[in-house]
Amino acid sequence: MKKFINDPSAVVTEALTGMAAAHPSLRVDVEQRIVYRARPKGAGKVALVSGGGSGHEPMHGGFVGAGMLDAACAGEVFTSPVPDQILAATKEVDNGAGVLHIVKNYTGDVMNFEMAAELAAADGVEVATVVTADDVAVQDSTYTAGRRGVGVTVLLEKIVGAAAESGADLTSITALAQRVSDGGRSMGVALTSGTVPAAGQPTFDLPEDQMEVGIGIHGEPGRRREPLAPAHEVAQMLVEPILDDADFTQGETIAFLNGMGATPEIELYLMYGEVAKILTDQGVTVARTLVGSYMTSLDMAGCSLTLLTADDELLRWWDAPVNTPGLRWGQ
Amino acid sequence: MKKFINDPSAVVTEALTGMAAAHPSLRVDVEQRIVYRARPKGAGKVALVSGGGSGHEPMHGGFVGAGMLDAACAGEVFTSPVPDQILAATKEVDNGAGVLHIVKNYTGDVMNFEMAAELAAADGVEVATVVTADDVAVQDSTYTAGRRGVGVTVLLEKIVGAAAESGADLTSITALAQRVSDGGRSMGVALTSGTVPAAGQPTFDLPEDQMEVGIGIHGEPGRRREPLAPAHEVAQMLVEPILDDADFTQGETIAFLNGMGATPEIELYLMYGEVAKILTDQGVTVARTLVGSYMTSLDMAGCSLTLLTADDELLRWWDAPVNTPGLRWGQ
Amino acid sequence: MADAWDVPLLTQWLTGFRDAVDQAGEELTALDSAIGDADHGSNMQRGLAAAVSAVTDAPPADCGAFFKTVGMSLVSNVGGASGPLYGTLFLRMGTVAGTAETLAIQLFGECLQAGLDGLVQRGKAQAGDKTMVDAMLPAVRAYDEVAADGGPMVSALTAAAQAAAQGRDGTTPMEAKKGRASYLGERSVGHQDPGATSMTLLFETAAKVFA
Amino acid sequence: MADAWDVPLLTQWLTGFRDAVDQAGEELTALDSAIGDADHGSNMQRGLAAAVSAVTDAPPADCGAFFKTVGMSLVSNVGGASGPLYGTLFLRMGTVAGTAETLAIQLFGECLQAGLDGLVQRGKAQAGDKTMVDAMLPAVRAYDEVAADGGPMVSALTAAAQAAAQGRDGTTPMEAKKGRASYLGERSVGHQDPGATSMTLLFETAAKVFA
Ligand SMILES: Nc1ncnc2c1ncn2[C@@H]1O[C@H](COP(=O)(O)OP(=O)(O)O)[C@@H](O)[C@H]1O
Ligand SMILES: Nc1ncnc2c1ncn2[C@@H]1O[C@H](COP(=O)(O)OP(=O)(O)O)[C@@H](O)[C@H]1O
Ligand SMILES: [Mg+2]
Ligand SMILES: [Mg+2]
Ligand SMILES: [Mg+2]
Ligand SMILES: [Mg+2]
Repeated sequence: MKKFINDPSAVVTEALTGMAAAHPSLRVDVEQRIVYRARPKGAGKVALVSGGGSGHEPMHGGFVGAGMLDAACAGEVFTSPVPDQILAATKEVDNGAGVLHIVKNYTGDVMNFEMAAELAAADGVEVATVVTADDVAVQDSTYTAGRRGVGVTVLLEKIVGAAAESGADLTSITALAQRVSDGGRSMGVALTSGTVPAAGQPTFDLPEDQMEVGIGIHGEPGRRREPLAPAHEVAQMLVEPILDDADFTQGETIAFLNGMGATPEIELYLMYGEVAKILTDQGVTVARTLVGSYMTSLDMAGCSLTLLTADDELLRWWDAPVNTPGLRWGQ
Repeated sequence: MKKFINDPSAVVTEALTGMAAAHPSLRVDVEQRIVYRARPKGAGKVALVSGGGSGHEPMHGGFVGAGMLDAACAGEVFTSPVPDQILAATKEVDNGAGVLHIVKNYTGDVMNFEMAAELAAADGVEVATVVTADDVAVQDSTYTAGRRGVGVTVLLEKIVGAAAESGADLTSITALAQRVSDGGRSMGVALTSGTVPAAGQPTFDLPEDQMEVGIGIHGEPGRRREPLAPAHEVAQMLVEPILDDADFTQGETIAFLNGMGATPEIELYLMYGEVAKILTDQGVTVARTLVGSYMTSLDMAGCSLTLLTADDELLRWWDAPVNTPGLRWGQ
Repeated sequence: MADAWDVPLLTQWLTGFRDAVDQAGEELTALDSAIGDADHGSNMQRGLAAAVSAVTDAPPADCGAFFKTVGMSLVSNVGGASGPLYGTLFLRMGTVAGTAETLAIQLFGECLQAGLDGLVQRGKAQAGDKTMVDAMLPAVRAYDEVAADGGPMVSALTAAAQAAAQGRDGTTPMEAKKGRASYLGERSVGHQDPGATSMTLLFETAAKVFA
Repeated sequence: MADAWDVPLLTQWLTGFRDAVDQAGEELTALDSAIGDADHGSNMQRGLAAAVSAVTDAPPADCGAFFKTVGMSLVSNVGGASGPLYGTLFLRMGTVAGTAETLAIQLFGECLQAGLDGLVQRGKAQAGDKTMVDAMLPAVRAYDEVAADGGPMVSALTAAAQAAAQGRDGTTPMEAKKGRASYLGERSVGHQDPGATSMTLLFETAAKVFA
């Protein structure tokens, strides 16, 4: 295992320590593993809390700041945070207008946020929850755990964060969040496995000439293994299942090509070029683009594509100023 | 070789195509491999042109935009651009106030920019040049090629870009650039070798328990090989030679911890935490911090540390608004 | 030897479970690497270390307090799926155990049933979904059968441990419907479930306490 | 056979050089991987493909035009260190060759000397710095010696090629002082210089034209 770490069990705490040192705009409770804004949002506004396992940086801690999250809870690597953290963060950021929990659809995340929401409600904090589940690699079914929440989570935190900053109430914020969640679809592919520090070796072996198609963000194997293919074929494998699952030819789309942690920008741009070509051919109008490593899977080489249906309102929230370590524009 | 590419010889062109698709704020001449701002800077202002081999993204193309570069020339992977490109870019962005070439100290880069500058001068464009050479791993000497230009280049492009935006003239811009170049020191370490697409295999073999200390940004082996060490020891190997080479205890410092392409943010933050601890112990006051992968070496896992002495003027330019794909803040 | 649990014996059980999970840590993580995210071993190790600390730092007054302390430790220290699941299991056992200072074969059976109900309520997994439920459900049934015949405890727990192990082995050919393994679809077939594996250790170490 | 270069023979030389570099492409890149950045093979291949296209698409009128076309092609298509270096070498040869339609042994020697001077001026490398100069310098000296004795061309070029090869081999024990390899310091010792290797191919293919 080749990583810049000390003790594998201290990785999360030590990374948060570095994050705190690097970003005066954040207040990091290293003990409880919660990232807050140094300057909390004004009173009377809905607060957004997210979190999840570590290893996905900049998500979620890097998305704390004006126009996005109010707090992020960091779990162990690939392990959702515990209810205590989520409860503490929720109570801390509540401005009296209620708190939205943004949860990615994984059994552990859902259960831990659920327990925290129950405890927060018992303490008199109004909590609503949105669960993202945009990964088309997994078939949706009421008998299973359902789809994984992946790339749309980043877009949702940006869009809903802007709306919350504007002072919208919890009901409309929750409805907006659900609308974003419903409108997003993602698909991912991995060229290498990541290595969980505590495990010390790659989660799976992937021969030099193979790739995993339909992966999530926890270093897990994907839905199927395929021979390594040129970028233009991989682009097809990303776009096709998304367009098969939902219609993106009506209205406009936000396209998000995400790196999994060990894929450099030159490859991401090249891949986005291939994706953009196919989208144009398929009649998808891309109104906004995000290319970069925003939701990673430790040191996995790979990428995922997320498409989100966007109307004028969504685009307005997307364009609104954001000032976080991970996403920053406008003022 | 596991990469999102098609034909290895088309990597640069195809990545530029994707970049153009992703960023309406850029105008990309894919043919000539030059990245321009879509909206050129106002007349009468000094223009900044940089460039170098590809494989270092977001540097330099990702630093084109308001507050930073006017144009960036992309060479083949790890191969400096040719004079034709640099000349074309220089003539295109000249506003009559002259052009500063920002060149990293590599034989190829220096010679190609030199030839372009001669040709531009012959065409009546006033060109000044700053050559960055901040890598303390290489001993400086008039008999050798000198030190490599690494991390300080990013900081220089930001700082000098802000000054150029303010309308300062070429003489003062060049002096400022030289001052930044002189005040920066860097040191890098690699955990894995990158793979040049055209070569098809890693540039060097690095056993699982070894690392390369004193690397540059071209996937080359470093000054020495060391047993893999925990992050706090690696931090020491980065900080020590820098502080041995220059005094950073007077005044303030900008600290830049850079990822080499395949190192995820969680490790960079952890490493920065270790670096920050040592800097504090050594009496270095960090006024500003940048942590992220801004000057990469394809898919190399590793990082580099850059320290830059900064007075109030430099910090003011550093804080000034910048709006590029790679660096963005203020407005 | 007594034929009922008390706080010292429960502590012995917990310590034994922690040791067994420590020993099996790499195996659990390897199983979770194949069909999950390579953390079940470290998750359980972290949680059980905290639980053992909690009950040794401030020994609980009764069996209910013991289970609640363990449950809260797991909920507060594990995270992921196994934290709330194992946590709820122990919390519910604690509710049934109440202030009892000993748990004889009948009452302990009721605790187990409550724990299983809590686990199922929390995770909504059914038998055959390839989860820890596939080890616990048959274990509780086997325990109940022996308990209905009057025991002794060691027989009931041994039967439970054997049934758990069988249930665990039975997860291998299953296609996962719940938890991370479900994302793999058919590719989850042929791998043993990590949660069912740790659950089996829970019953095996229980049986050893009375052996 | 004629004992002087003309445009067709120069074209044959260039094509031969391109083929040799294509053949040795992987070796050149491997050498550059050890002490550089793994691109000397692809750099030279790209540049020579462009140069060959240029002189075949529009055959130059004279030897000077030939060298200038080659030099410009290399400068405009290679980049890196070898682009300006090889480019300058050929451009300077072109200046001396001027409008000559043939280059006999004497004039060709002057061309080589000018090329070498340009290379050294551009790169500022001295003998012993572990660069392509370490192959070209002895090659030009050896050529001159035979030329001073009146030739023939094949002997002068063969001597040059042998001296280049010797110079190339001599780079192995050197510690690099110029170019990327210099960053490696002592670690550059024990590796053959890629630029000296391609330069040797240049002289070897020249000799073959008259063989
Ligand atoms: N819905 C569920 N009901 C019961 N058990 C479950 C459920 N989901 C997952 N599990 C169990 O949890 C185990 C995985 O635990 P762990 O790896 O610690 O958490 P995570 O899946 O969050 O990484 C699985 O092997 C399975 O036995
Ligand atoms: N200053 C110099 N003078 C002469 N030759 C040089 C100089 N610097 C580098 N070289 C030659 O260039 C070769 C490397 O060329 P190449 O790999 O194509 O360019 P780069 O070093 O820019 O990647 C070296 O092997 C060496 O022979
Ligand atoms: Mg997990
Ligand atoms: Mg090069
Ligand atoms: Mg797991
Ligand atoms: Mg090279």
